[in-house]
Amino acid sequence: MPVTVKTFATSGEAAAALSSDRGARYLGGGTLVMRALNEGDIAISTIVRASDHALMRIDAAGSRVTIGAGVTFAKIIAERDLAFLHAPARSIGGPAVRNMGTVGGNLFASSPYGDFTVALLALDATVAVQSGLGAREVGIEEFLQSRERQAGLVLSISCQKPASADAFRYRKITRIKPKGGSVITLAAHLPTSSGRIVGARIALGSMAPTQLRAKSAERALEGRPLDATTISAAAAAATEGTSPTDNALASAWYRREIVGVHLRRLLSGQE
Amino acid sequence: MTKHRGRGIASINYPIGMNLGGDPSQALVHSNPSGKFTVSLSSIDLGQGMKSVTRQICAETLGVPVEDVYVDTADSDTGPHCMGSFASRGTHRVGNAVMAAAKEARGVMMEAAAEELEVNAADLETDGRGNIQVKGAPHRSISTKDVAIAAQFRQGKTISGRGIFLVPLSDVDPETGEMSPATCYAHACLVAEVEVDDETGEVAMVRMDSAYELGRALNPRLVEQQLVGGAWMGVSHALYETTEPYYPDSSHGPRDFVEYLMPGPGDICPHDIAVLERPAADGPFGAKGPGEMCANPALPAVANAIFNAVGVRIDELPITPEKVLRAIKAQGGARSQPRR
Amino acid sequence: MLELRKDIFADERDDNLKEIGKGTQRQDMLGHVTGTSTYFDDHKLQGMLHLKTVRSTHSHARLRRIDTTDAERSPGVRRIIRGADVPRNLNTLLSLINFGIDDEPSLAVDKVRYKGEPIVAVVADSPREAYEAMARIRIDYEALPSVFDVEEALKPGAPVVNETYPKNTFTYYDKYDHQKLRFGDVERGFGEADHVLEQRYQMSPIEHAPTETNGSIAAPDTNGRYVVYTSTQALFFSVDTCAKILDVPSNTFHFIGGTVGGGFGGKVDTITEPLAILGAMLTGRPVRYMLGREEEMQYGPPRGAERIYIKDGVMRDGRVVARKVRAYFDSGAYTRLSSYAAVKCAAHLPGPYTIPNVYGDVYCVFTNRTPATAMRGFGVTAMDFAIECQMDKLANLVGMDPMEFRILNAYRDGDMKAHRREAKNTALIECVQVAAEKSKWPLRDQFKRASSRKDGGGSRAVIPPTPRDADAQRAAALQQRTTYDRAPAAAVREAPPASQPSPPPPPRPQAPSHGAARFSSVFGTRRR
Amino acid sequence: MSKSALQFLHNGREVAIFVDGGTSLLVTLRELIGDMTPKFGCDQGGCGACSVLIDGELHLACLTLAETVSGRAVETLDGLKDGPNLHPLQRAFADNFAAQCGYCTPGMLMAAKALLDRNPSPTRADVVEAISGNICRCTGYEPIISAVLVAAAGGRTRA
Repeated sequence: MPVTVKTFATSGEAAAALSSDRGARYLGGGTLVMRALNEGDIAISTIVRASDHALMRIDAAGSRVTIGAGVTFAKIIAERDLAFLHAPARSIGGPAVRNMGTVGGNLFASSPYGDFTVALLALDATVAVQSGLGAREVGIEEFLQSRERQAGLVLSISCQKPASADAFRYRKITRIKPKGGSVITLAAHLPTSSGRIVGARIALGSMAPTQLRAKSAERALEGRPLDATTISAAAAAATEGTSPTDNALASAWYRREIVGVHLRRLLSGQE
Repeated sequence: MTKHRGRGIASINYPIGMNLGGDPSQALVHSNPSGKFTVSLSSIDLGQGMKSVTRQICAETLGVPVEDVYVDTADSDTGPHCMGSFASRGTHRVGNAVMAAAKEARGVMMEAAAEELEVNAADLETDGRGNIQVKGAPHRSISTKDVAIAAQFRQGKTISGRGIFLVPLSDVDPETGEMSPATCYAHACLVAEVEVDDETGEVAMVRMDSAYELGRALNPRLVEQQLVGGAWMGVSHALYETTEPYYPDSSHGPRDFVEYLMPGPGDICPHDIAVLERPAADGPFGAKGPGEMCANPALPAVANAIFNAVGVRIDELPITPEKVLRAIKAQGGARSQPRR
Repeated sequence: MLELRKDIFADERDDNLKEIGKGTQRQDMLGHVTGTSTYFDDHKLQGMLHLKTVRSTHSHARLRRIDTTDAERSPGVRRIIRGADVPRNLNTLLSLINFGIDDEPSLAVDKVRYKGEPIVAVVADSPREAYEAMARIRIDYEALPSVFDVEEALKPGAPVVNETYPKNTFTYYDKYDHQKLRFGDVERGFGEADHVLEQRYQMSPIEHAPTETNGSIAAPDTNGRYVVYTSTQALFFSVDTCAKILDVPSNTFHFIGGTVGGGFGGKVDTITEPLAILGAMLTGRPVRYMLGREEEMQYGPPRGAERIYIKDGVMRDGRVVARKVRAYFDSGAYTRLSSYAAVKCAAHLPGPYTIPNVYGDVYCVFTNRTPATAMRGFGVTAMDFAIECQMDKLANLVGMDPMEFRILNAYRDGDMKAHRREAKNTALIECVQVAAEKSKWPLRDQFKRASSRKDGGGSRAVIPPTPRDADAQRAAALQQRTTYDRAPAAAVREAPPASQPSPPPPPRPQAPSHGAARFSSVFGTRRR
Repeated sequence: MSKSALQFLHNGREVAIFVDGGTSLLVTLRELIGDMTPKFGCDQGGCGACSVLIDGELHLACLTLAETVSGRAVETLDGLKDGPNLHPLQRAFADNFAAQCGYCTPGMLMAAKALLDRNPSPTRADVVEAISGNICRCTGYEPIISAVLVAAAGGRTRA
């Protein structure tokens, strides 16, 4: 049977349509759903879209930014107030994929994709989800742990802007340049107070089935100045709690071997 | 220091064609009434330039401008038999067949011109610009167009030619492997320079210098396409490509262009190429085939450069960062070899 | 940057040419940059149907039951094709040159031998409807043990991949399980050598990855024939293969192709045309069968993996005096072209060098993976990798510059090659010299002065006495690795292999015969 | 059958068609409109052979749901020429021998156009980034990068 396309004016209606139809998938930029359809995923029988402008909105004027789920990576790169997110946005796909792929969709992209989400995880973002019961905010960590079971529609993500350009760092390690799948992806948010790190967040991609925080490394940084000793300690702790797997891009062994090296390089500002 | 540079070389030869089954190709050439020529082939252009190189061979042999020749490929009703586009046989086998067909067509064209000019065909030559003239008396000339009209409408001649090039079957001696697998060989030597990161095992290409001997570069721009793209593929084979990353374990096979690794436009390096031409006795204008062999030297040259940079030998392809890193660790660190 | 070195070998060329040697624009360039070059998939035919195949989920299994009844009723389905519908459901590509035995079905019937092997084809109005029908096909598999490693596959008791070749290796000349090359006495060479080095090299399968995947469109023509638009690299190979599989005369088909979106060897195997045509025959409609990218990557034939052992004897002065090679081509589950690659590989030994004693055994081995095929550098690429890495190690071992080491050992005009043909028109030395020049790699004068046209032939033109296998020591499979680059000179000589009783000599045939290669197809007798 | 009506600008010309639900823009262009310039390379968004411009932005036709281009302007290679005259990018690709099999060329040209429309004087790095979503298996990319730089420089130099 051909696929049915349903377009709604509001995200509420779209969320309701999604929860009432097991064969329904929400179409964001198309990079996930259209590929699945092209490759013969017949479980998808309905495509749900929403023309709700709220999904496309960027609110970045203040210290807390909110980005609609339908905002593309190209739009993020074009937004000066989102400079801290330019590196992660630029690391996604080639230019065409960045014109299509959305922040919301990236939350659902499984390994070796989903790099932007690594940045959001380090930024302690919250995810606004619309379900039949109404809209609610979920911490991104919690969201990722339950994303396969998520009912409803992601409306937006929001996070605090880093205090300085230096406080947020991102790096995606790829075999292919400039566009490649993630071998590992690293993001670090290092707020400082009187020269010491307070509230360190290190997030990793491709080091577990879903993006995760390197909490041991965070602890090694917490309350310390970002000096060589601290960086070494964080790098040494980078693998703790991770469970990388083999895939076509690299093995679990390799990922474990290099995550500390790259975390050290990221934290010390080395190429 | 974490990054180390090294250089490595490899030199190779490569057989042109493969005639263990007999290796024929055919071509037909004919003129239309305006003196423009069509080459009919069943040979395939998969990007290597079959249409273009046979076009030049035909034009040169006929003695007409290349613009007067059009090559039609790969129609089983109109194109005569060809084994196919593989084994570096295009330029050599198909080129020879086209040359033979063009020679026959040229013979008829010169006879027809001789009749029009009332001279002996042996006294005529082509000027390469679409005219046939009496040797030593270029004012006595006739255009190929007028010859074609005359042949068609007055003389009742068909300006056409058939060509086949067959390298006959070579039997193989089962006990010794004695055989004649090919009639000529192309040659190459490539120097690769790499930079190896000893903490991650990553290998970056720095530059390549190479020399390829190809019999004759029938079209240097087409040769350049093959050699540049071929060396890229060689590097890709050396460092990236596999459908089974954990071979012989068959798991985790790539399914798309993110998982199947090939160097991107940001991974390429300068490549300086020299082409040598030692004509093959049986090649069309001496030409051999550059298409396949151009990839081969890059693989070992890269592997040897990695050894030169960090002192480890990776004997399993592709040479992934993982393999390099494991070897460096097993060795107790990078050991740069004498700088070359 | 490309530089033409017209100064070298100038005396052997007549450069007085008008069109040859010019960088004339490609005939197809205007079509390419305007997007008007017509590839097979650019033919839009009225009422075209789409063919997709259900592929095995097992690498080795018996097919207990294939139930398509539910799928036949699926909306949009025009035809379900099974193995029994294929007129001659067994073929081997090189049967066209009488090489090998038919061993591969178009659609598996009783057994599958690799993951991804096609079992059922679905022809439907749209790809979506084909996918929906495919989901309704039930296949009961009885999993069988698989073998993935070439050397494991050759061991007694290994699972039999392909019953046509019960020893999991292609049969050469109706009697040998490998292709041989014998030239001189390698064991004596090793005995005289200052150093002996044995190494193992491994390459894994590689995908051609043309930007256009394999495919074809077949349509009934007005006169009872079928027009076939195809991505093939070898038009008449495809015509004849289809004629054989579909059991009709070859002039039933009008194949049109010739403008192909990259091939590199991956479009020789005629993997889509027979089913596309059969679909058109059975439905009376145009049928398109184009591989998806994942299918192309995993189930389209790759460049096969190779495992290579090289054992070399080298003198302190840098002369390589003996080279023994054992190579295994991983053919996957069926023969395709690997049998041929092995012969080409044997002829390539010992690389572009004059070595007085050469011994080669090249095996074409069956494993439970996607059948391999030709690729750019067919039969040679992996061997060159192995040989040239080995040459680098040998140069290091004797303390020679690797460029000079290659010039010293390079073959020259007049030398006898190991496949017993005189080397002519050689140019390896000049390539090394020019590459050295370009890369500013210093060479000593004597090596700068060397020439392919000097110092060959003479004693180098002789075919050395070559012991018959039965008389020679049957060398045990020595697979140990030796350390090399760091080893003190002369410390790497291996212990001679333990002597074993020789097997009786195989009978020598009257004439070489691998069912033997007479090109017949297109073309007269197909089989002797 | 649940077909829906769709209108959009195809290389400046208005088209109105009916599409099945779930149909991609690539299938729409090739099979319904007959514009064969965008190529099927992977249907996964990984090769760029189907690259087109939608309202001036580079998109992958294979991952674009046809309905989403309703009322928008779609440009393909078929619309790049100005009458019989080649676009400077097409000329530069030809002059630089930046195509071999030609299958990636339509997508490469559209990716290059998307770049030059926004950034007429790109650096080499800009060009590399701009074509990074497009796979070429023949050329090794160098001739393509050169061609784009030459086109940007007004076709004056051969890199």
